[in-house]
Amino acid sequence: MTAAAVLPAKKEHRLTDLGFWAEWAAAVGLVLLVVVFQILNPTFLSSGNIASMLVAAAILVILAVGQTFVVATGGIDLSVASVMTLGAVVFGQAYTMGWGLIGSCLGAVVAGSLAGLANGLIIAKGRITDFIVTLGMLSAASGAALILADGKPVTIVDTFLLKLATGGIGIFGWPVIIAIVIAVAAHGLLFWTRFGTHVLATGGSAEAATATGISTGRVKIAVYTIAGLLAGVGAILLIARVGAAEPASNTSFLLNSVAAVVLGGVSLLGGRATILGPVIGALLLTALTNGLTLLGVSQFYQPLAVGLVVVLAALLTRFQK
Amino acid sequence: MTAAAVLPAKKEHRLTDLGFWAEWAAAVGLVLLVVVFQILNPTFLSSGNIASMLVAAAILVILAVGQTFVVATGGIDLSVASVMTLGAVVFGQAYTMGWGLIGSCLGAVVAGSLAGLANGLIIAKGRITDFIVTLGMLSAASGAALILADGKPVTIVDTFLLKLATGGIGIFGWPVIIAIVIAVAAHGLLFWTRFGTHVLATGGSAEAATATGISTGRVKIAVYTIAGLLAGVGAILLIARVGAAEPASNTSFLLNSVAAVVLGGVSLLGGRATILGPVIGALLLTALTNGLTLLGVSQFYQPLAVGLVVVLAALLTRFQK
Amino acid sequence: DEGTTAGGDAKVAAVIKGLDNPFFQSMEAGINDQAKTSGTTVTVQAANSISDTTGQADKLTGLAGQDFGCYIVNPISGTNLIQGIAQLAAQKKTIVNIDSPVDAEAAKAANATPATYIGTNNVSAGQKAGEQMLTLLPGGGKVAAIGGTAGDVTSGARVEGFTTAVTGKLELVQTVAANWERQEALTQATNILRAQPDLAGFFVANDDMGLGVARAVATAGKTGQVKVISVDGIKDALEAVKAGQVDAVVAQYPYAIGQMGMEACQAAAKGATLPASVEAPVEVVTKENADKALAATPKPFGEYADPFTSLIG
Amino acid sequence: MINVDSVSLSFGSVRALVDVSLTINKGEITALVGDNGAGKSTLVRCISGIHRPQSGTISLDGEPLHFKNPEEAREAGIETVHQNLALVEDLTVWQNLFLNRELVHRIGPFAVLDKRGMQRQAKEMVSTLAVNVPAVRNRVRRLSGGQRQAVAICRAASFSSRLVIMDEPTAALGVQETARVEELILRLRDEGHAVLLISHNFAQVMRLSNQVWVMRAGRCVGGRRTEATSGEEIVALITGAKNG
Amino acid sequence: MINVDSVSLSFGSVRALVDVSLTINKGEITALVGDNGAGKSTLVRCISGIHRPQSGTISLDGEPLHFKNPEEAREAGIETVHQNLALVEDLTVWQNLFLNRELVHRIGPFAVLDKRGMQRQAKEMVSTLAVNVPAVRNRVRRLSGGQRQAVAICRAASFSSRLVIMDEPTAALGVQETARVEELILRLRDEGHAVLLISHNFAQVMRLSNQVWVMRAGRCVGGRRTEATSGEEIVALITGAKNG
Ligand SMILES: Nc1ncnc2c1ncn2[C@@H]1O[C@H](COP(=O)(O)OP(=O)(O)OP(=O)(O)O)[C@@H](O)[C@H]1O
Ligand SMILES: Nc1ncnc2c1ncn2[C@@H]1O[C@H](COP(=O)(O)OP(=O)(O)OP(=O)(O)O)[C@@H](O)[C@H]1O
Ligand SMILES: [Mg+2]
Ligand SMILES: [Mg+2]
Repeated sequence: MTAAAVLPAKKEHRLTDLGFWAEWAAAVGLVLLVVVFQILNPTFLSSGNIASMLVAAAILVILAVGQTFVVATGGIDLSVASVMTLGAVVFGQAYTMGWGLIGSCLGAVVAGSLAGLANGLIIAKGRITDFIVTLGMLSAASGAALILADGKPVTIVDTFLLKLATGGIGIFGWPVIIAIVIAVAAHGLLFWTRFGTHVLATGGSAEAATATGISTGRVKIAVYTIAGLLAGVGAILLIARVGAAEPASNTSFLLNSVAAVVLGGVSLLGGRATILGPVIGALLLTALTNGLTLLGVSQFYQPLAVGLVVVLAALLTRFQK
Repeated sequence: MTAAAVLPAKKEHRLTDLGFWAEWAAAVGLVLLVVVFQILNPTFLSSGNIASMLVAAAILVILAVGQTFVVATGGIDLSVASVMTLGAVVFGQAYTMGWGLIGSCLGAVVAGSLAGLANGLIIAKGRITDFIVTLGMLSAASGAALILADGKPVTIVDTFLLKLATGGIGIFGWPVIIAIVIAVAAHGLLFWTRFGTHVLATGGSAEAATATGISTGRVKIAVYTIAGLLAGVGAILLIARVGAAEPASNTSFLLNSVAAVVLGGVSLLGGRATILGPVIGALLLTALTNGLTLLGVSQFYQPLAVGLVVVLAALLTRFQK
Repeated sequence: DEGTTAGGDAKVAAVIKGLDNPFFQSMEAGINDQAKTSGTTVTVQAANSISDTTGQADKLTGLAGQDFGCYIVNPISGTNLIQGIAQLAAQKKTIVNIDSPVDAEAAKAANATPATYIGTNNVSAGQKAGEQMLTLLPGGGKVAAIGGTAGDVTSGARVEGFTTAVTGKLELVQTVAANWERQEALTQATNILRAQPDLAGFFVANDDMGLGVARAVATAGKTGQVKVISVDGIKDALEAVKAGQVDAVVAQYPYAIGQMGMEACQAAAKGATLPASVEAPVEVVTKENADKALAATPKPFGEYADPFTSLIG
Repeated sequence: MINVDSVSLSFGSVRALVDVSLTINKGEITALVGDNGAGKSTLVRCISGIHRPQSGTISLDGEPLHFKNPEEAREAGIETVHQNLALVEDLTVWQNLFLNRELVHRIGPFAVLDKRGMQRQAKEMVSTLAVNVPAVRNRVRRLSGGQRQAVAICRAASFSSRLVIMDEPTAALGVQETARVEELILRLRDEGHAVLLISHNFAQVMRLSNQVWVMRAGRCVGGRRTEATSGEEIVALITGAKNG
Repeated sequence: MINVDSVSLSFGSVRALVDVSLTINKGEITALVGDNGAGKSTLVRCISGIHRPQSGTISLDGEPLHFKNPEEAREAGIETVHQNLALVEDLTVWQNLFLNRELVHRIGPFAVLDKRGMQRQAKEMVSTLAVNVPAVRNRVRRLSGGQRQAVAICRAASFSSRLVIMDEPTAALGVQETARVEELILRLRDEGHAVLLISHNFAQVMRLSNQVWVMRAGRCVGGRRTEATSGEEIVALITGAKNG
């Protein structure tokens, strides 16, 4: 395009661009949802409720950030939720074996990272579809968790963890602050480092990335390890939240983490991503259940309402046309 | 390639081609699995056990066939399992309201097809990612099922359904025969009609398909409707099998249906598909749980074993290199 | 410990387990019916499914910020609701724990002991089923157990109770997980029947799966020959007992539990001191008393002690 | 025959087409030339129904066209060889050639693909153009750049149509293949079709076309009868050294 | 400098390369010509580490090369403009130009992308080649065919390398852009790089190259010094009318 063919206003350009809006579906949806819920029930935006919503969203945010890296390479990690379960069980076993808090936390993170690394290695070296490998890991990690824990939950009473779960700065609980730090770091990693560019290139066109000498295998291994590591961090927050390390799988986190990513405007085909989008997607999903509960919507109607809102949030962007 | 540059043997060509083996991972895995289980427990290949395995696999086969059409266009249907639940509940309500067997069956199939149609319309007209729309439908359909059924199962005592569930020809129960008929019809539809070619073209390159004048929107609507319709058929078999229409979510069918498709060598990117592959994938998954239970593998070790076998089945093809 | 609000505000919130299971629907009905007869308002929320621990926790924290006077909680695990409960305790709200107990140690750490606990111990329900199995199989034999989701607390407790009761007398050959799904239970039971041709009985962790197992037994032509015992007491299962498809059901009466939970809130609102723990009724329903049980359902057919009736006068 | 009347189209802030007007005549080869990014392919996509102009009209034999999608354009008799080829890589050569034009047997109520027939015809079609003829049962993914181009051209030329648009058809082709495609283009003209040819190869444009339109930065800056112009003049129009 | 010695490669039954031997010299432009599907791009992919030959060796300055992947080829100083372009469509122009060559600031232990610097340099690089210069912050998906080609050429030419391979670099380019690319190729030669040029444009080959190799159906059927041959002889070699 020559200079003559370019309209001058740069700002206008972004706001009239459909792609821009499509990427921010989640944000628009979140704002609308908040307005509706606040009108219907004024306690929705009370500081207490905002604080508890944020805490409730923290784990999902962290998992969604990990999932974003994987999805940016064009993959999908179906095992995040059960790797988190595995991390939690490892934490529980370590704690009862007297490794102490720090040792147990390390245990959880290392277990998560190793599971992620295994995913990445099998996908990169074995050249098997992400879907099948992580589906296998979903099963294998929950099996390993069951075996380790012998099927029984371990109650963990630790004052530090309890403070972690309930304390914070202002309306931001500690889990929220941890999630924010992780999201900011992830944004930096994705958009301000060579590694991040290579992640996007791998997702955009593995062929082209390979041709420029990027080792897409190594990139894949790295993103799955990141997803596993973050699942391990999620496990620690989960234990702080529910006060126990349980071997039962948290299936809802799986679909919700992918939903947050997609609602956040990240294409499952890979190559384009944001971190803010999935974070807002996670907040949207959390606000949705919170609001429906506050409004006292009957249990039977909640799934229907969730389904409709999710589709509407995605449809929203289309009206911008 | 000129005539001179082509090796003569056509057969050899297929068997030394890596792509060929990658497509048949499930078959190789199934054969190995059968051999191993048979050695460990000779009742595995008893005609009785084969018959009950086949019946147990029938619903999954039908769902996997529907999923294959969707995946061939590059989409994914996360709602198959809950649409099946919805179909079952509609059947139950119709039956108690005295619509009779045929009316109720029609009700289930129509409900499934409508849910699929809704998926397709929103995806094609609203241009929203398949993942989000069908995730919304997953939630919405199970919500609708809960509301319709008021959360309660309806016991259905019908001699015809009972015969359907238990009778058959030789080792092939009626559900198996229905599944075979559906698979054969699906194969014909996919590979011997214009529609099938258009499905593959849509998945291969929506841009190119559009440029040749194929309405990819209509193709998408059609495949989701097919998936919904088959979920409705699955609902009927499910009712015949358990003797009740329940609003409970059948989550395991969702991941298993996609796993069967991917194990069957169908790429989630779309554009290439077989019907036989997913059918074998479904059989593999069913044989796996059957065999593990026959061997008396502990419930804690089963998920681990399933995970490992799924990944190994996929890895298998790599050794062919 | 009383922990009531001074004004006697009886607005009640309840957080129970997944409503996709008739057991908890019956519990909800008990809560709602009692609220209606006494003219109290109640909001009932349930987890999305029986394994949705964090979702349930989110629901309780969502309700905790509102102006309810009394909270009825039925936690999925011993500790998953502990944060919300701590929040409630800090606000001096009444907490009534029903069905599954809140972990005592965790409650103490959170400075939040529920005002009362009403429920049946799942271990003892499993035990009752085990004892019934022993009377059904006086000559011993092989039995198998079908549990819910692997690692699930309720399922684990019921199977554990059953196991302790039959150890040494019956041979428990296999325990499988069927994800609380009837279809899955049917498939697994079929497989087990194949692997163990001389199996004499199934213990099933809930009724819905129990009906699937009964179907598998019937398909194999072994009804009556292979005993089926399940836990819960939903109506369909009682009918199946009557019809002879299921041999016995250990009924836990969630309706009565819900009703008593609501009564406890009313009593607390009146300023009464609540008993620390109330045993809810459990009955073993067999073919002999199935008619009586069906007639009374969702209430227990026998007598049971309800200490709250006197408290709310 | 085809009249493009002050068509404009912008992508966000990029004005790809600005008030473009030109005509394409029956039985003639019309060339469209211009620098990279001048807007040629975008104009082609407007005529073949992929984009819809934001203003202006395109009319066929005096009737304004309002294609909602490429299917309608194909039905109106407009076949296009797109620059990005628009082949489905995972389908075979014959499937691509007959895409959305499949031959079928009628068996009772069913229309079953006539695979044999299509393969036979596909072989004939391809062998007229390509030198290293690819097996028609190969997937397009495996073809070389020029083989793909040949397949795309075959597809556009093989179905009766009123206007054949070729966006840089010989860019990837070898000498022999180029010669065959030029023959094909001349044959299409002789059969009375209109041909719109986009090419950066001047020699080719001067050799084949009857009429040349020049685009520069989204505008159509001039049109000439080929016999009345020279390579130099066209280059001057393209670079802006001379104005229409 | 580069010696290709009886390299063969088959895809299933397609023998894309059969005993190909040729040499590429430093400070010279070597042309590789042949029909569509003759195997030119496949040979390029062997030299740049994408495919590994099934037999035969490729050596650089007498040392045999065993690239496991394109990264090693790039490290050895071999830059390639592939025929299928190998751009990441979802990344911007400047990101593509600096892909796997990103400039970074060091801030303590972190290496942070120098986005400004890369954008500035990218602008300069692109403006030397393209006429309708695309904004470097545009995603490649939005560029016209020729603009993409220009970006791919810029990338290969901008990093110090010993051998620059260009697979039909000017196929999609306009007159002005073609002229600039030809200038660039000559400049690369004058700077002492070796250039391997694949082109179907004979005039160009005769104008630029010092040496021509001809491929036919997977075989290298002959090589000539450009000054000692004519367009006719090359065509005869390509079509098989004459043998090497
Ligand atoms: N989908 C799109 N979104 C944004 N900009 C686009 C899009 N398609 C084309 N453009 C821009 O419009 C201008 C014209 O592009 P077009 O493809 O029509 O050029 P062209 O004349 O065909 O060039 P070439 O000879 O290189 O093929 C270019 O600047 C290009 O970047
Ligand atoms: N990955 C592959 N799998 C199978 N066959 C292939 C593959 N890549 C190339 N071929 C075949 O190898 C032969 C040579 O292809 P190549 O791309 O090298 O030709 P080329 O000389 O570059 O032609 P063009 O001038 O058209 O670009 C062709 O017949 C092609 O079909
Ligand atoms: Mg163009
Ligand atoms: Mg080539």
